[in-house]
Amino acid sequence: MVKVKIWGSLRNAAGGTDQVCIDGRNFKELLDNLKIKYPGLKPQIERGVSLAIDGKIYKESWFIPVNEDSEVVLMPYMIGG
Amino acid sequence: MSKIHINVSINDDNIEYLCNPEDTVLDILRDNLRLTGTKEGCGTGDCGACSIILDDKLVCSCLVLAAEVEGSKIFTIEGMANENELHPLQKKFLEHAALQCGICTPGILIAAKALLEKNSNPTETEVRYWLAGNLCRCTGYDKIIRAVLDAAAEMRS
Amino acid sequence: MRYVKPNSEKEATSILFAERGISKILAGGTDILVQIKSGVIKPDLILDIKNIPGIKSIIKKNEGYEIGAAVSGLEFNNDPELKKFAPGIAEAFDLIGSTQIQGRCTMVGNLCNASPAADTVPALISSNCIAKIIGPSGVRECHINEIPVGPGKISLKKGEFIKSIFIPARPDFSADSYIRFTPRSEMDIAIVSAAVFITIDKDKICKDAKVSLGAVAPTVVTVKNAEELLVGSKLDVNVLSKMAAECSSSCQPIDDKRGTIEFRSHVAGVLAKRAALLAYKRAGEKSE
Amino acid sequence: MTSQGNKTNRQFNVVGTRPVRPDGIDKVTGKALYGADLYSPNMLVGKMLRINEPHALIKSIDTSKAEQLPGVKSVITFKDFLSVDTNKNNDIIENCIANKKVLYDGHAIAAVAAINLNIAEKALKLIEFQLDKLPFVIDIDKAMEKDSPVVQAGRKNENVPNGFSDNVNSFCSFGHGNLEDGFKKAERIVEKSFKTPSVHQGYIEPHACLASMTLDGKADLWCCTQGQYNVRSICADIMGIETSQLRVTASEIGGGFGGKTTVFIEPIALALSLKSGQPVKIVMTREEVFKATGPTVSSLVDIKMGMSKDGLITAAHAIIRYEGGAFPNEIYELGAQSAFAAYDLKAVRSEGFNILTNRPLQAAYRAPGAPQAIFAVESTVDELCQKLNLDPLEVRLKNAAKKGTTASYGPTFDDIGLIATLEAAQEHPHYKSTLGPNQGRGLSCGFWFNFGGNTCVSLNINFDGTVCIVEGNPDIGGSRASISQMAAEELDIPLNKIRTVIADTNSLGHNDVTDGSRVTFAVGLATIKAAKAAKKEMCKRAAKLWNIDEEAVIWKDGHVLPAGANAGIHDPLSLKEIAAISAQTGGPISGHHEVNAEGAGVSFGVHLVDVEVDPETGHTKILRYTVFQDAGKAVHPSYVEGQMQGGSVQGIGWALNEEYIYDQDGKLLNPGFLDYRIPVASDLPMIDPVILEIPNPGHPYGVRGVGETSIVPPLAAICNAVSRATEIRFTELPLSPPKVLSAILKNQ
Repeated sequence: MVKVKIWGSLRNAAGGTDQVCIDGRNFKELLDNLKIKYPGLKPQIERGVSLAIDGKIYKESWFIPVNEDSEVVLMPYMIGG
Repeated sequence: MSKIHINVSINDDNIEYLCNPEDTVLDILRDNLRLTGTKEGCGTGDCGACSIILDDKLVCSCLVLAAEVEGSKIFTIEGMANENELHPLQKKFLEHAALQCGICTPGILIAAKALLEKNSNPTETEVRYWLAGNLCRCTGYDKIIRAVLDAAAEMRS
Repeated sequence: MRYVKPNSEKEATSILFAERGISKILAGGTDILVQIKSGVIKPDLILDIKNIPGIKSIIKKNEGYEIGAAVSGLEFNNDPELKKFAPGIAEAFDLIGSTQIQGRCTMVGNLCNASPAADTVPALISSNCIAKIIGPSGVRECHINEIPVGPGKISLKKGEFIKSIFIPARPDFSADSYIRFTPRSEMDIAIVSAAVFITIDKDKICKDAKVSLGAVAPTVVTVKNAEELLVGSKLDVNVLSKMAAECSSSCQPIDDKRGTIEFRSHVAGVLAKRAALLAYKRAGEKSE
Repeated sequence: MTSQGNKTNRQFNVVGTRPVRPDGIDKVTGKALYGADLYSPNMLVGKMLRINEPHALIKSIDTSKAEQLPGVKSVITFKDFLSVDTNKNNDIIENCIANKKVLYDGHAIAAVAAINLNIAEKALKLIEFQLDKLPFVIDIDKAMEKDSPVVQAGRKNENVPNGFSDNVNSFCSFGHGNLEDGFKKAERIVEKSFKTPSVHQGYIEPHACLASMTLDGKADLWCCTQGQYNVRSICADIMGIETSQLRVTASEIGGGFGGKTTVFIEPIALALSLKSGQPVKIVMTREEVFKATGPTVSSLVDIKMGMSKDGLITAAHAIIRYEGGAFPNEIYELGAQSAFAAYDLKAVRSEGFNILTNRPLQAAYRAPGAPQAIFAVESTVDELCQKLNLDPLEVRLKNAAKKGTTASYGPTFDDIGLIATLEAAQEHPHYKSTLGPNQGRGLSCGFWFNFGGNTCVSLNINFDGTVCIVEGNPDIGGSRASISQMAAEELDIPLNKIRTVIADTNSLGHNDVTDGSRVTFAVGLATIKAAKAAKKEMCKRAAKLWNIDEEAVIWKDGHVLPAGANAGIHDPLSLKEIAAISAQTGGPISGHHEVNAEGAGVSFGVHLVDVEVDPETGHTKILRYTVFQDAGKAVHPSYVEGQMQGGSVQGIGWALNEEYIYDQDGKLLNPGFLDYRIPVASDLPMIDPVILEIPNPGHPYGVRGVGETSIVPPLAAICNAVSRATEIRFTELPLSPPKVLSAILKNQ
């Protein structure tokens, strides 16, 4: 299980908590399982999200490995100028 | 409506063209003669990208009618370097990285050339005021000003 | 649209008189080409006056200068004697647009565009300049302030055009100045402006003054009360602050994209004060 | 122009030098071809009919008279896109050409292609249409009210709190800790609202494109864009063709700053071309650029921050409301995430709202969303410092985010350069210099995320030992130079042996847009890896030649040489020598690398500015400006400085004069460079850049993106300077003279 930090406005969709525990060994598995376990997060995940894993922001990269002790933060999908 | 026949010298070449009364020199340079080094940034004289030298005066070619210039001498960016060598201003712009996207560069080079022909030893303030009609959005002007001052110094020596 | 370039005054007036549609005079073109491009005007005739004899000349005459309608800002300011003679007009002319615009713009164009914010108009009015108008019935002269009658509107009649502007002789120990306010240091339109002409006596007391404000009303405002305050004074702080207040209260500006009523009124006084001091200083230098 | 910071151990030969850029001569001689510079045989001119109303229902459009005008070859409206089923790019095409409603002043409803511009313009006037004017809204606060006119119904996301109008389209919040407790610990609390206007990227080159599309669904498009692949994806989807059939070539680009990351005219030109069977060129006027392409979001931000007596920020709360025009966008999220990124905070919350209004759809603008939010935060920090009589730089050092800090947006920071940047500012003579009357000094931190993204690079070793690099990101500020430098560094060959070109969409795999400060980082990374792959192949060829194991050949100093047990038995071979025999040893040699680059590494900057305010006119003059920024490793320091200087000056314009001004009818009053006042040369002093080099662990050479951060700090830095010079706290940009004077007069 990996602890995933959820940003504030998604807390309601994640059962009122700002941190959820999810099975998954990489970016994709985490997001897939998040959608299953917390269907309320699905609209946002489909609009686009990034993951910060140990401080680094990943916009896509399904197979980036995640360890049980990794710091994982769900973030909006990001664009630049 | 019949077209107007015009003879001009452009970069020392004798050129003839036919224009409509409403055509500007910029329109003719770009669309008829394909001298596309002269750029259009606004069409209203506010950005300086279309700067040319017309009978020894720096002007915006978007604000000169093509019909007006019969018998004139026009100088554009395409005439700045000779076959073998860049103009010192062109060299200094490259050396100082005085361009990023480069769209304003032809206009600024033409304007700077006009300045140095009038004043071979301008101050930073004089360069800044002279070039105030040439908008650059990339560089913050710093390196442009340095390049012009450096080119002036080199041309004096 | 037709383009014609007559070779004489007579030819020009007769073409203008005969034109049934909208005609526009072209000298520098820095206003009308912009207006054509943006669709503000759709002229049927463009009459280029640059082939008319004398239209590009600067002529010294009766201790003053006659400036042809096609004389550009660059040409005016390249004449050191002229610049010294009328520094206020020179700085007003020089402030129009960029270096590129300077190569083309003319005082007559600035005047006939009739923008309340025109730079040269307050300076020409303060210096009591006179326009020479060519028309179907001959030549006439009129004061600059009679030409613009409102934003974009001038008093010229059908077939008429301005051939030159005369800057008259100046009394001893007199000088002019022009200061405008723009948010940018260049490439901008005056939000408010002030032109002052001052004549002093040997004791540096102001004998005569003319104060004109731009961009604070539909046409240039001449502030008689301010002029009266200056006359008889040495422009001390008290006089200047009273004069500034007079100027501010004489304004009838508008709120628009370039400025507010509050700003224009207040800064009109500030600029009038600064312009008066500058003209006074210049006049003083002549008396030394 | 100094460099400081920790140096990497690596000694570079080419990286860190300042060579002349490879496209330089083309750009100083007028040869370089930009968007409007291409002409094709049989080309038509396309023009769009734009409506001068902020909000109206389109009752009817009749194009028949325009179609009959001799010389007109095609006329289109939104109906010409109806057969295409695009969900993904619906908003983009509806922004290009209105569907049922005109949504902002300048929104197009039809387009024509004709044999010349005059005829095209005449044809536009022959298009007859009927509109029903609708009530409109352009201001954030009004658009949020329950009874506001609704710009687009049904666009509200599921997470938007109740109580707002339908214009409030999305919501987010970030943060951690207990705000209430934090505020209790504060000595002083400042609570203020801040406002910034819509500003435009202001690139000097108007959008331009030349499109050719045939009935069999094949198309070619030339355009000025920050991303030809993105243009291809969007346009292929809108035109209902496969991406392989649409080749997009990026012209030289005359500035973008984020504004050329999307499309405004390209699908229109393609549709006009398809309908007429001829190539169609569209070049926007400057007025069209201002009215119908992306300005950035305007903002209304409430900040509440508490500070202890000794300068510790005890709690911080931001409510961020961004308006980005008539269509949804995500910039508010970036604002909410970046607002407090520079600080190590125990209790922090930022909430963001996006609001729809009758303004043009925003487009990204350099660090999109960050300047507005950080302006509000950095102004508030400055005011707290004033109220508690604390040094603003000391306070920032005390609270600065560092390695281990939990960022306000969630993750924990790794190595970041903020403290080093602040210390560089503190030690700089600028910070110690004295000020005169009516002068003030302002300081602000800035932050940007920086991105990597999808990148392909192909590196070909020619038979003569020269190298061609093919990459897919438009060069907006000298990236061909920095990419060539990194390749020369990796291959140990002279820079002049390399030429880097930018591929069209069909000559190289997908590359993300030139945005997010990603190119030098991500394309550089892929180039280095492509060079490594080529080197590996060259070692393989030598191994064959020498008949030894591949593993026994290494690359050193630009040569392959035998190593280990075989060391010294063969003379090293240079790249040129291996290249010369590549045909004989197995064929041409190349290296390539494809990656979705991650690990870009966040970026911080600190700006110092001195201003003088004329107390009689409210005019602000910039006296001195110094930029401190971490570049990781500056590959071409001149172009790094250029990014720092250029971003600063855009920020100066934003702070002092730039703004979209609307009249009471919702029409834009200043769609031109005369009244939309970007800074001119005479407004400015030299902009002094100080580059710090704190290597980014995510890049082989330590490179960090530098393009965007520099626009973030100027807003607050200048506002703080003006506020200190006048002793009046300003909270609304721009600090135009009428606004500043009005405050001065009220204060007297």
